Amino acid sequence: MSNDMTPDTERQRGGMSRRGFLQIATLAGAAAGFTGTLARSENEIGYYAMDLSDDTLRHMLRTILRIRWHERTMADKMLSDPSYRAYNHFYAGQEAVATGVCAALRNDGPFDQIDLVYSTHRPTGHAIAKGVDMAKMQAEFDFRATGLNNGYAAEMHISDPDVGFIGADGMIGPGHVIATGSAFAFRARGSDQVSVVFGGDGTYATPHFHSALNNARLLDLPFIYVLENNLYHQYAHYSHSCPHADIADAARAYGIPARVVDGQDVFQVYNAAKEAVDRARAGGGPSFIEAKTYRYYNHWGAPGAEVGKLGAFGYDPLAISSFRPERELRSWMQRDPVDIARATLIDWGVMDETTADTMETDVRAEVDAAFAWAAEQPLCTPEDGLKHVFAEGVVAPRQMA
Amino acid sequence: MSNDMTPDTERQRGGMSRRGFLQIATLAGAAAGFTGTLARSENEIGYYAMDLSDDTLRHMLRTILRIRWHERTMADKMLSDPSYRAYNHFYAGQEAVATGVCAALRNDGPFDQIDLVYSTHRPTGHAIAKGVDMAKMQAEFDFRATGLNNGYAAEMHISDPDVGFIGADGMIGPGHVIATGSAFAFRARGSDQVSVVFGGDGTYATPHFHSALNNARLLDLPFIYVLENNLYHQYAHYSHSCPHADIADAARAYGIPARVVDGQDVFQVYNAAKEAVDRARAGGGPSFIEAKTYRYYNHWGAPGAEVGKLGAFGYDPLAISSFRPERELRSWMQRDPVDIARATLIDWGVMDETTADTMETDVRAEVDAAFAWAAEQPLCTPEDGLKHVFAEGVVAPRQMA
Amino acid sequence: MTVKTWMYSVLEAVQWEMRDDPAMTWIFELTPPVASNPDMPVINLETEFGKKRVVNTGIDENWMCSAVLGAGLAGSRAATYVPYQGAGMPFQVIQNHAGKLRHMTGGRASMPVVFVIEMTGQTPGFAGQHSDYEVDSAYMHIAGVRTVVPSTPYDAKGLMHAALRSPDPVVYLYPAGLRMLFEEVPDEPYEVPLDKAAVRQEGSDITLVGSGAGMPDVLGAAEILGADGMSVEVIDLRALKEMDTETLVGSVGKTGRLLAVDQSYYTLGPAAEVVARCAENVDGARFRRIAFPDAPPPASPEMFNWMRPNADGIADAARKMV
Amino acid sequence: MTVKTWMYSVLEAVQWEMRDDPAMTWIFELTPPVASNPDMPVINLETEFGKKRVVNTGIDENWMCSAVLGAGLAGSRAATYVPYQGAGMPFQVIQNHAGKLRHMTGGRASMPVVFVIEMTGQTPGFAGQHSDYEVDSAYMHIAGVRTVVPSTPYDAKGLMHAALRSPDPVVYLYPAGLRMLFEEVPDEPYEVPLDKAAVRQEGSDITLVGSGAGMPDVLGAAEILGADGMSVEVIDLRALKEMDTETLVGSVGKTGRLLAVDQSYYTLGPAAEVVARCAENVDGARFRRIAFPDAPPPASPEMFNWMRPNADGIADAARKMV
Ligand SMILES: Cc1ncc(C[n+]2csc(CCOP(=O)(O)OP(=O)(O)O)c2C)c(N)n1
Ligand SMILES: Cc1ncc(C[n+]2csc(CCOP(=O)(O)OP(=O)(O)O)c2C)c(N)n1
Ligand SMILES: [Mg+2]
Ligand SMILES: [Mg+2]
Repeated sequence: MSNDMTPDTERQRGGMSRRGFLQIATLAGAAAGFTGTLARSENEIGYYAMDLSDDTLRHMLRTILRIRWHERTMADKMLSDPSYRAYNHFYAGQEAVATGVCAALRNDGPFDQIDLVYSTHRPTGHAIAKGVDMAKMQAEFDFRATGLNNGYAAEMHISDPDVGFIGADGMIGPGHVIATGSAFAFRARGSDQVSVVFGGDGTYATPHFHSALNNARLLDLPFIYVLENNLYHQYAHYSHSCPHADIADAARAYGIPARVVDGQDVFQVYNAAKEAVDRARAGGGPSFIEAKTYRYYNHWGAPGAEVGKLGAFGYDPLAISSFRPERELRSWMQRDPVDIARATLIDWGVMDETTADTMETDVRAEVDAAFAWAAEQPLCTPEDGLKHVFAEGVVAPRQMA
Repeated sequence: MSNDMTPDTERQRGGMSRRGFLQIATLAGAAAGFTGTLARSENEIGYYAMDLSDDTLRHMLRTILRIRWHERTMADKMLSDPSYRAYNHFYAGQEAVATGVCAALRNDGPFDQIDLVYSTHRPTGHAIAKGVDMAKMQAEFDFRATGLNNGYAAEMHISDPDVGFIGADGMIGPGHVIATGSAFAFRARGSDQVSVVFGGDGTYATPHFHSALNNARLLDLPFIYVLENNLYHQYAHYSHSCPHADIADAARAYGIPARVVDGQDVFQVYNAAKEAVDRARAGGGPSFIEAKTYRYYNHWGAPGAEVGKLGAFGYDPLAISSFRPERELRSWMQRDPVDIARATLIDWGVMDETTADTMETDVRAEVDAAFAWAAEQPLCTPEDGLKHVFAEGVVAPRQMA
Repeated sequence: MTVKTWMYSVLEAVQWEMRDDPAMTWIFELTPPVASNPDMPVINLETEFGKKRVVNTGIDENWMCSAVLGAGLAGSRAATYVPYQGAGMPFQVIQNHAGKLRHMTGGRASMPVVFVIEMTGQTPGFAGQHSDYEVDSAYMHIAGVRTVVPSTPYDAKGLMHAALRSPDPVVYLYPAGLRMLFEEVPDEPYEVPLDKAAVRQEGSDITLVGSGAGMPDVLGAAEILGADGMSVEVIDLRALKEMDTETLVGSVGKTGRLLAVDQSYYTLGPAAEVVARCAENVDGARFRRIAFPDAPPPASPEMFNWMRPNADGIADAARKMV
Repeated sequence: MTVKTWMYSVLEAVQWEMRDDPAMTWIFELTPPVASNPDMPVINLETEFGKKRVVNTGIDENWMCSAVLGAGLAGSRAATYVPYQGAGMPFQVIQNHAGKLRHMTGGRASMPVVFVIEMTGQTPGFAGQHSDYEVDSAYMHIAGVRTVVPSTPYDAKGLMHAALRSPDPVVYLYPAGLRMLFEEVPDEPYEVPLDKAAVRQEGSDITLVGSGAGMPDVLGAAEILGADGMSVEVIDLRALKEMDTETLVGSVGKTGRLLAVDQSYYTLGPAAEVVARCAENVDGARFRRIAFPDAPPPASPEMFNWMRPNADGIADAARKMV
């Protein structure tokens, strides 16, 4: 980001002029600096991010940092602490997507007024961005009795309805269809809530893709499909299962307004999300957002990673031909969502290098405290496995005579 | 059809000139005569029908007549003969679709060389067009031991692999996906066979629609999806479950070549099918054909019909708002596939009124004979119900001690 | 109290609950939620509650059940009626999502939803694919859903009220063959518990157990046997999951003989669980099952009718045990 | 004869059949069909047979199974490997199409196809949704498919040969937890029948019955009990459908005691059918089951490990019966 810093005194209001000018300069800088990457933008989206309060803008960077340092701390734990039991699917590299989308949602208030988010097998970023308590989430990852879901869920199934985080879903496909059902309920009861589902490029090929989009269109549901196209599902490039370069084209075929955004730039993501949320609340029906992005770690766990270093390199366990090349990963890491958000806010004069550094230091301390708290939490009581099958009572043990 | 009759002597060869001219004249006539109907054509398709031998052309009309009189005889039986046990889903009105498509297929020869057809809950027309024996089929409809499938199948499940008729399938959706599997096998074993599935407008909304088209495209399968858009599924207009006016647009979104044809005109249907079959045999992958058509009877059985009369009128059992208006039906019946095929062949000089009448008389006799034969066939032996669960042996009876 | 058909009784329950809760929704595919009954107002959910709450969809039963589940997770009560041809389509979402979400989230997911799943298999002429009795086992085996199957209009209404009010996802199996049964049914709402079998007749010589569409023949057999002088206890399972072990074991403990009847396939039909539970808990009793053979129902009425367990066959089997 | 892992043994069978039949195809989603074994050549089906016959697909398990079925109907042998997360997705097409087509067409449909369906549930930490043992019952209840579940590398290979050669559609359940077991396995092709249980150990005091991933604990229990001096007969079901009633009934007739074990849910797990068949055929014996409770497996290893039937729990239950 090569633009001069904006003095604090000059950036008080959310007016058009300065930020409007700056964002164009920023995008131009980004384009010059990162030609050749896959990320693209559609410049005709309204630049709503410029109207956000400084607090909100700072909160967005903070959220990105919280996700990032949670990721890195997990990776380091996995690699260095043999007593650490949690497994996980890393989100690092994609932070701007969850953050940009959730910044456009209603994340607190009574359950019948907040927006709902359906997440995936890679839920951490979505959860943090939606407002899930990090320490409780981490305790859940570590199977603790006082974790977010009392040890029943672990990473791939975390859920926190209090902040509208309906939850992770480890299956590819069904969650999208289920999410349209929430949108259906909102419309039926006359609520202006919105139902958002995150999904990877892998979701395109599922039969559920058609069901979710077709019914959302037919019934004009307040439903937003956020497709995080990180180019791969497990060990296969998405071109193996999808004939479209932009998966958004598939959504457009249903008559659903769709946007392709640079998933590394939180403000672009926000702009598209804001447009979609406004449309949904106004009764305009569904939207589709394809965020071009990349993940820095492998599909699952930390193979190929090193303690203290961001990203996992050179791991190709099955010598799969369509597996991602290391240089592709390195090229994407040049456009890091943390750097972009930070540089933009400094450029906009929302903060300076020092306050940005302080924020990062604070976040690291918060993350460390969350892990420390989680590690002290009690383990589960075996017999509790018989609870929560139904709303009331316990089921009978059957593993013993 | 207002063109002058062509003298027999002038229509010996399949050359370009005369038929080429005539077909344009015919279409123009059709368009003038039937403005306001939904059937449409895409005139840029090659007019391959003009190159067919007279025998083949006559065979096509004959097939249409055989389907039609089988339909009418069934309806009359159902309405007038209380001992008649068969139930059925009528195909009358759509005869040109099955006939035009199957005329472009390889329908005899060894099983590993013929083309395969997957049919629906409305299979009679497809079966007859593919070459299934009518008498045996009728015996099957009547649950006879010597029926096409020995009384196990009845109408919605008839099958005759000998002519490549894989069979009826009473479920909406799965058959399309299964049919891509046959195409997959052809490609894997280097065969030039083609796998064709017929489906209604109701199939669009199924999740299977996406699976079938996406995988056919990704793997470039020799697969043809013939969508008979008769505007309704059961009691709902297709616009209730589909956001496209032409469902073909949905196929195009996958990059699959798609045609919309007038399903009442067997030659137009043939032209599109021939193009698709040529493409598939040459390794060019899947095609989609949407035939705009209409059925003259209700979804199931003969309610609203009268003995000796074609079509069923004024039946709206559930007072469903989206149910078809009688005038819509009457309007479609103005463009009857029998009339269009007959008039065209007479116009082309392939036959004259007298030979056409004789053909119809012959067909009626054949159909009557088939029904008579079927009615004399033996009923099934109860214990045989325990056979054919597996390739060998019988399963145990369990309904008795 | 009015004489009502099954269909009317069920929709009466749905109508009552939808009037009571303006957020509740109903999704259907083929069968418009309309019922009429002599001396009663026509019930038409679509016209009464409007198309935002009562929706007719395309042919996508997996969407129907998934949508209802999503509505539940969003805090709205919701139900859907899946036609029998689509009975297997939503299996995965019910098994792996509806059934597991509450436990998997440590009790935080709420799913006040009902999956009404039509069952047929009773119609000679409708072969193989158009028979779906076998889904009872599929939906009974999985965890976290309550699976019930009524056999009388009274139960059909009471179980519908209970299902719609239950915070748990309920698979409500709907034997289409019983749709035109009628009997006196209260006009007011009432609940039939989701976890209790019904003792239809008390007796001491033998226990006959059946469910759903099999009950008319089980009761027919009891009548035949009663005329012979046998004292027959007849149990209607009603709840497949959680199965009412106590009632079953109590009865077999008393009679010492159990004949369990399924219209579904023999292998792993509900009767297998009935026999297994009783055999584990009552030593020394005699146990038999009769069921549809492990073969798809053929179209031919001659084959099909012979393969279906009927009152005579059941009575015969019972006689051989006593 | 070479010491081989389960994985290698299975792929050796597939490789042999694909070499033998140039039309045969294999469809996979996640797990590339690659296996290596000390002293043996690496098997890689994709590179050996090419991408027209061995296909990697998008995430659509229903397509995978449907495609294999369509290939079979077109006259080609075909198989697919469905990862455990997708185990429930193809239920409908296997239940209502693969299982019914032969009968429904009066024997005219041919379906020489194999659905390999991965099973897990053994991994503490993988909660709820990521456990799919329950599909064994779903695929065992339906008609017209043969459902088998191996528990040793030897059986895994022999059952794979038999499944691929069978004209019937076969659901081949693949317990992922056993994938790294190894033992001496012949290099040549051989078949293990699709309808025979294996008596793993003869004995006279009690019959223990298990299957698939449950077998290591059942055998562990037999060892514990043997050390106590009890004479234990151990049966591995192998074939869930058609279940080998004769071997089961013969054994229980001899021992007079049956303890059937499931890693799947208690209600309507395969053990229910084992108990029911034996109870119908052996009067006066004692019957017990132990199984996973009717609850989705929780993530916490503390809860999960306690809920899983293990060797000690099985031995304990057996002791109470003798
Ligand atoms: C129905 C189903 N089949 C298979 C899987 C196994 N699986 C887990 S994650 C994954 C890849 C998902 O890729 P994508 O949607 O692109 O998300 P990403 O991992 O890239 O975030 C697969 C195939 C699954 N979870 N569910
Ligand atoms: C999975 C499934 N759900 C529901 C049905 C019930 N059903 C039978 S035919 C039909 C309508 C099909 O309409 P369409 O595809 O347009 O064919 P058409 O009847 O017009 O020929 C429906 C819904 C079914 N057979 N399968
Ligand atoms: Mg991805
Ligand atoms: Mg139609």
